[in-house]
Amino acid sequence: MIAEEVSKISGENPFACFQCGDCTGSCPVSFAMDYGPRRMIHLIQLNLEEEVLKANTHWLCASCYNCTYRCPRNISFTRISYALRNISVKRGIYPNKTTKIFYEIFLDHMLKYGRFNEGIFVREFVAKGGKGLKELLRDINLGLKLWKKGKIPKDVDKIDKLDQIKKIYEACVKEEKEDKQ
Amino acid sequence: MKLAFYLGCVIPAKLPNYELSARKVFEKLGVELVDMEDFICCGFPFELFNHETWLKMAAYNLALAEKQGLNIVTLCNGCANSLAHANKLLKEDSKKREEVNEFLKKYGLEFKGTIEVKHFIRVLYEDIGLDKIKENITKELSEFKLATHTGCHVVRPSEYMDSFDNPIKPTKLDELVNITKANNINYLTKNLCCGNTSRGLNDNVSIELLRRKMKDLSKHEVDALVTICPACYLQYEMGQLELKTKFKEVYNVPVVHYPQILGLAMGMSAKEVGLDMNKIKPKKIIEAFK
Amino acid sequence: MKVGYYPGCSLKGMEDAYSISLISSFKVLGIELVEIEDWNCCGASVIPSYDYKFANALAARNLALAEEQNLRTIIAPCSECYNRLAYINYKMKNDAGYMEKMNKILSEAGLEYRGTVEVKHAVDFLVNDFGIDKIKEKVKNPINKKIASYYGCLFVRPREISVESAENPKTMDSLVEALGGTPVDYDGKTKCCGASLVVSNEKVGLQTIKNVLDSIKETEAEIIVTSCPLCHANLDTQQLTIEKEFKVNYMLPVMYFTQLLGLALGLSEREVALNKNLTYEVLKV
Amino acid sequence: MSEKEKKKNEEIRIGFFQCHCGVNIAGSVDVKEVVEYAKKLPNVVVAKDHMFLCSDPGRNLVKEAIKKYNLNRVVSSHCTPSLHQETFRTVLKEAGLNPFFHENVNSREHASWVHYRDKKKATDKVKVLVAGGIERVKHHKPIGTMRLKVKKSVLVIGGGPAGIQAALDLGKAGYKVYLVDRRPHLGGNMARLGKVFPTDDCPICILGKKFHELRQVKEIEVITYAEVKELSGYVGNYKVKIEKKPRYVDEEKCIGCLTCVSKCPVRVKSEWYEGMDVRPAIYINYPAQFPRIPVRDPEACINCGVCKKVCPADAIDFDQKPETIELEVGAIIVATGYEEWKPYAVEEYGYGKYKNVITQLELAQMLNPEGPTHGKPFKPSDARYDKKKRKLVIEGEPPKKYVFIHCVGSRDEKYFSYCSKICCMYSIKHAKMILMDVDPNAEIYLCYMDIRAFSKGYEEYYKQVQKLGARIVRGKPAEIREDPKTKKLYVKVEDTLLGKPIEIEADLVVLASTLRPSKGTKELADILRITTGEDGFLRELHPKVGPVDTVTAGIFIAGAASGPKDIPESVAQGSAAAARAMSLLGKGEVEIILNKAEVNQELCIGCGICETLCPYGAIKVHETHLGRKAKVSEVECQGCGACAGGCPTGAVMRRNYELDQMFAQIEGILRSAKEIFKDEPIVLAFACKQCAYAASEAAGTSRLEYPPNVFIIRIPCSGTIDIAHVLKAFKEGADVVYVGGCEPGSCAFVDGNLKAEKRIQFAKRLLDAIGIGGDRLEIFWIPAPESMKFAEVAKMMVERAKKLGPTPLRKAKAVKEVI
Repeated sequence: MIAEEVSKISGENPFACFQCGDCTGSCPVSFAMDYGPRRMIHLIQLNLEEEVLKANTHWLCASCYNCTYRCPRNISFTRISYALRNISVKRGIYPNKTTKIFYEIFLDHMLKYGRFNEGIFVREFVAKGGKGLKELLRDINLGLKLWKKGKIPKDVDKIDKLDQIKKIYEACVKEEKEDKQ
Repeated sequence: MKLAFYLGCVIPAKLPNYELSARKVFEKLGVELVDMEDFICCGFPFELFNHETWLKMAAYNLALAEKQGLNIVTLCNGCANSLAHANKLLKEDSKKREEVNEFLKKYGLEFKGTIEVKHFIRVLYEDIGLDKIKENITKELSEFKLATHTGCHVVRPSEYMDSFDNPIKPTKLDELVNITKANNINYLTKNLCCGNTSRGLNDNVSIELLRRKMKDLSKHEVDALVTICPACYLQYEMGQLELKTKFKEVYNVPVVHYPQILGLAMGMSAKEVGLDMNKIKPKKIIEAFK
Repeated sequence: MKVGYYPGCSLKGMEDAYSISLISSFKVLGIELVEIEDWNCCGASVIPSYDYKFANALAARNLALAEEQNLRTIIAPCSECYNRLAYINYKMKNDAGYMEKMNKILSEAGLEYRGTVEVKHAVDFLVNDFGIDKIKEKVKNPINKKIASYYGCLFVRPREISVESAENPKTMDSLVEALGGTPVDYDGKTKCCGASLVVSNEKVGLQTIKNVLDSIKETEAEIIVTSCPLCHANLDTQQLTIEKEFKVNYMLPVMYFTQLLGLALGLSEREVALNKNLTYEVLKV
Repeated sequence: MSEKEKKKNEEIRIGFFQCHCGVNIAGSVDVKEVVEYAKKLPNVVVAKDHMFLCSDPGRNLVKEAIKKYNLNRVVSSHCTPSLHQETFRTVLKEAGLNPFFHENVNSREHASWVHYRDKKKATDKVKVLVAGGIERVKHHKPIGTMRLKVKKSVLVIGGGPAGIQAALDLGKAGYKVYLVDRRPHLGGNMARLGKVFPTDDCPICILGKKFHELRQVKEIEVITYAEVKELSGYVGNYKVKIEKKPRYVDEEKCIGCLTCVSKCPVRVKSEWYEGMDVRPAIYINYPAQFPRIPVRDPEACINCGVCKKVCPADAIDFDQKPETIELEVGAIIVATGYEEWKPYAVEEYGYGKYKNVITQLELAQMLNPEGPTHGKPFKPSDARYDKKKRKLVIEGEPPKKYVFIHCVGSRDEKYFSYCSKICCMYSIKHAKMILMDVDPNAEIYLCYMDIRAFSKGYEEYYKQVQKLGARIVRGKPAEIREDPKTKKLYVKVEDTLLGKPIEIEADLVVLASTLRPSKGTKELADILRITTGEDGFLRELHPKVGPVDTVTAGIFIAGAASGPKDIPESVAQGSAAAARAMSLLGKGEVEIILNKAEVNQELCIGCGICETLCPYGAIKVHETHLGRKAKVSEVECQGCGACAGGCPTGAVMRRNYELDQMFAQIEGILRSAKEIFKDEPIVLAFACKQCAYAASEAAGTSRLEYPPNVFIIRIPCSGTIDIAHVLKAFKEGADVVYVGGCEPGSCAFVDGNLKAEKRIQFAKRLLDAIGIGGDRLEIFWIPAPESMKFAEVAKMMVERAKKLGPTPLRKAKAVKEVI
């Protein structure tokens, strides 16, 4: 059941929602969403998993917590969004290629360096096809400017005790497996 | 009993079998039908978008019958609905009545509000009565499996029809079928609209409604679906042919008019009630009533 | 005065202007920043999307490190980092069961967190702990301009981590006032800049940034100050892209509140790395 | 056991009766097995079961058995005591026994309903509870009653519609009534409105009629501009001290000509009109006010003396001082009403920041024909105070577009989680007033979440406003923006029925803000020794069957003081409270059951701890010929047992919850539990009957399952708990013990729960010290409606018991038994 899964990951209770719409009204990106947060929560209440995971809503959430701040029932759709992304990623569902590449590089950096390296990221992102040709051409100018201003670092920033990160990651993965059983 | 017979537009053009069987049945039951010579369209299609035109058209027909001093009987749900509605409205609203009479004056007509409009099953049920019909029944149709479809406009809105039948779950047609002792089945989509009115506006919706009914009915293997309205009849009969050619879906549910069934029970032959004119042949019935 | 410092990835990368100006201006005020040794990325918004538990554990590791290194208060200048660290800190301190769960994971890496660290945003620390009066005393070059403080989201929301109202925050405005500027009031103070949407869904991201810029443009502000590298990158770096994409013209110089602070305290533009802003040239015009 | 005791024991003859409750109990409990079990317990002479024990035949069965078997104790096992304990006490009384020789075992709410899936366990649990009940009833003692003379006079606090009604009903029935109001006049909030739903009549006209009646009934004494300061005494014999504030106008002399008011040169903001209008320093609030006597505001007054000069009756007296009035009354009715919450905290709506965002009560002032603009709404941004004319001037167009927002602060976990009940209706009323009386072309949007129009005539009222063309949008607005130049407002809201966010332009936004108890409600409650709920409103004794009663006998509540109410409901409650007061005082005396505290003079050492523990001052240490001894005033004691729980020598006890009775029950339950539940963990809970026990009843009603090895003992208040109870429980083999009490601030006996918490904290340390471990003992706040929380706690504590394993005591005993 998607509702249960969402609750478990996020710690939020989607069933407390009484559909007032404050969240959707507050959301800065609801204009671009398939369903606003309110309708999304309703779908979760009804356990319509397919419909929920097909929507772009949770991928568009900019995690601004506006909905969370104003919700009269103390539900955080932001955290529900995170949970839905978790579930989607586990099922291998991404909204688009860009996001997939972005996420994979980020996680890779996390495990490889313990930090996010923006300089390398830009290179890898372009190399993996994260940007279309049109945007690329448009951004060349910007890239040059950034480079001139010394905003694209060349050095790799890496932590010393990388093994700790790995162990933490493994512990999380292990717990996840145990939970399933 | 003498009634003004209002045929409407569709029946004379497309459904001679309906007219034929109805005339035969009424004759047998001793009802004299007086054809309305100069009738025009009942106005039903106009009711949705031009209230004034609709009212004038219906009033014209009503005044025509009034001139003859006869109540109207129709074979069509739509005509019955449209005329009865206009009749009720004009009887209650003196202002509208004045406006309409102003218009009718040109044709030497006047709406006074002295007659009634009834669908023919209402005439059968209320004016002739089940007992009298039963007396005329000579053959039982117990070996046939029939399904009924009453349609929408003969029962809804209920107040136009003087609450003749239950508007949500109509039963009067069933009672009329049951006296023939036919095996009248109950089915899931019995009260589903035929979808004919959506034709031309949204064909997809219309076909979907048709398809649902046919899917359901084909499970029951009925010998015929009994209708009392030319629109419903055409939707089911021609619609099935359309499903066959366009979507390669074959259901083969024969559709018949109620007076055809009643005629058979009263001892007429298949040919006499015009069953040979039905496009999807109710083979088993025709065979039995050769 | 010494205080723990969690810079975060951005301040070590593209947005080093923030950290340069932070360190230099805090130095003038006599605040020494002690960087948490071997800190790791807070997880930002990406890791929580990938694996919520892992993300929280990553934040918890930083807290555990700070505790180990005896740093009672740590400041996080990046709102995203602040949000992650402060929320996990809040959750662990207020939910013993959660603390236990997290510690179970941390113990795999030989770490433990007992809940003794306080996480503060740099703005909050400056205004509410260091004190606005002490700053006023040290202002050498008052910045006499109309200034729009842009708070963004993650410094003021959710409630658990916010030190003030998210609908009408005041800290940055009071700082601007102390530095001689005139704060302007506008609706978009805490409207979202779209965060990383500009990467994952460019079209929506740019539109969201535009909404914020539009709402600031209405106020006739001369400078925008930010307190988050992500907001800064969106308003500053992406301003040029938006001008091109939407055929609009803002010419709104954007700078970190630390850059403004540094300038007011008498530091040079170079010392606060002002030229690193893409809208630097606009300021000159 | 001494010979005497043995003999006494033998004389005890117990009858046990198990109810089937149809299938409610018998469906999941093997009643025959329970009866067989009970039969084997010592002193049980007869054990029977019946389909419906509470029915006539069922009660007769008990009555006949008492006679036939010469019973002197009865244990009945059926539903919860709050339903039928009284029934069977009466049966005992009818059979000639003292009603307190009865004990009630709760086999429905605590077993059959919550363990319905496991018939065996449910049956086992009932057996254990029965064993406890039977052991306990052996120690029961007769409890008597006493009669008290009462005064036939009533104090009514608050002169709104509820208070006025109560006063009239009582006065007309011949009771002496003192009707006290804090304001300089009567009428309450009702007098501030232009119209009242659902009949849209004028409140001033209705009140005018009531005021007239008040003048006619000579038994009613109206005391305005006065507050209750002190209360002493007890039911039927209360003494109240009231402070009357100086009005600076002699009420006897004033003829109500209002010349002083018209001549006063000062103007300040009027509180009555929510600061939207101005008033002089000597003023009346509304022309029809009763009494029609002005009041002088000494802070605004510039002491020019004009009023003194112009007064034809020489009634103005600048030297008036506060005056204390002492009253003796038999009963008190509290009808202090509500006030509107000013929603500054809901910052996204900009109340207090944007001038044209106002509250519904403020709009009501605008729409009031007697208000600042005589019923014409205006944009506050257009209003200006004209110094020359000394009045409010409106410049600019009247508002055309209105947005009303429902549920502001109400139904919101961040502010107040309750529904304010009347906001839907007054929002609809104001929309109707504007569309009908002010501007039929006005655009009014009602942004609602649920329209709650449920009383008689209300749905029709709602239909009317729909017909008038109000635009009804389902959605809670997210935020409001203001155009700083035009002062126009833009309301962003998701129309949830359209499923998309829309923005509505508005000239005036009106917030239906939460109804809060009037200022000072808590303080008054403290003075009167009654309680407030979590929401701050006064707490009724029981929401269903005691809606106007309070925990303190002889004190009643009426109207919005106990929660948001509309006028018809307030008036009905006023009458109800009056009727309750009459039924209490009508005979001139009352009967009190003495299930209260008692002091064993032999054991009492006169330490005075009980004195500090009693919230009612009902137990005091006196000098006697035996030395200093505590004594209970039985009329003042409310029976919470806080004194007993804290007495160091066990001298003070709460009757029917005496130490030996509690010990017997604990022993009975645990002995049987160890035998039946064997190696499973055993959890014992002490539940306050006001909250945690009520929550356990609710858990039963909702069929919320929790492990069957939690046994609940009912106590009058968590403050009754004694460390000795806890230690006894561990001694007898409990693995985990917990106490369920009311949330802080909502204890029916003021602060019994906090006393309990202190004791439990101490006991935890004690348990740590003696090696049992403090984490085997907990205290929880479980409010009555929170059945889920009750079940959660029960589950959690069983989990804890499993984790911790048997106590060293139980282990040791087990070993001993094996040896």
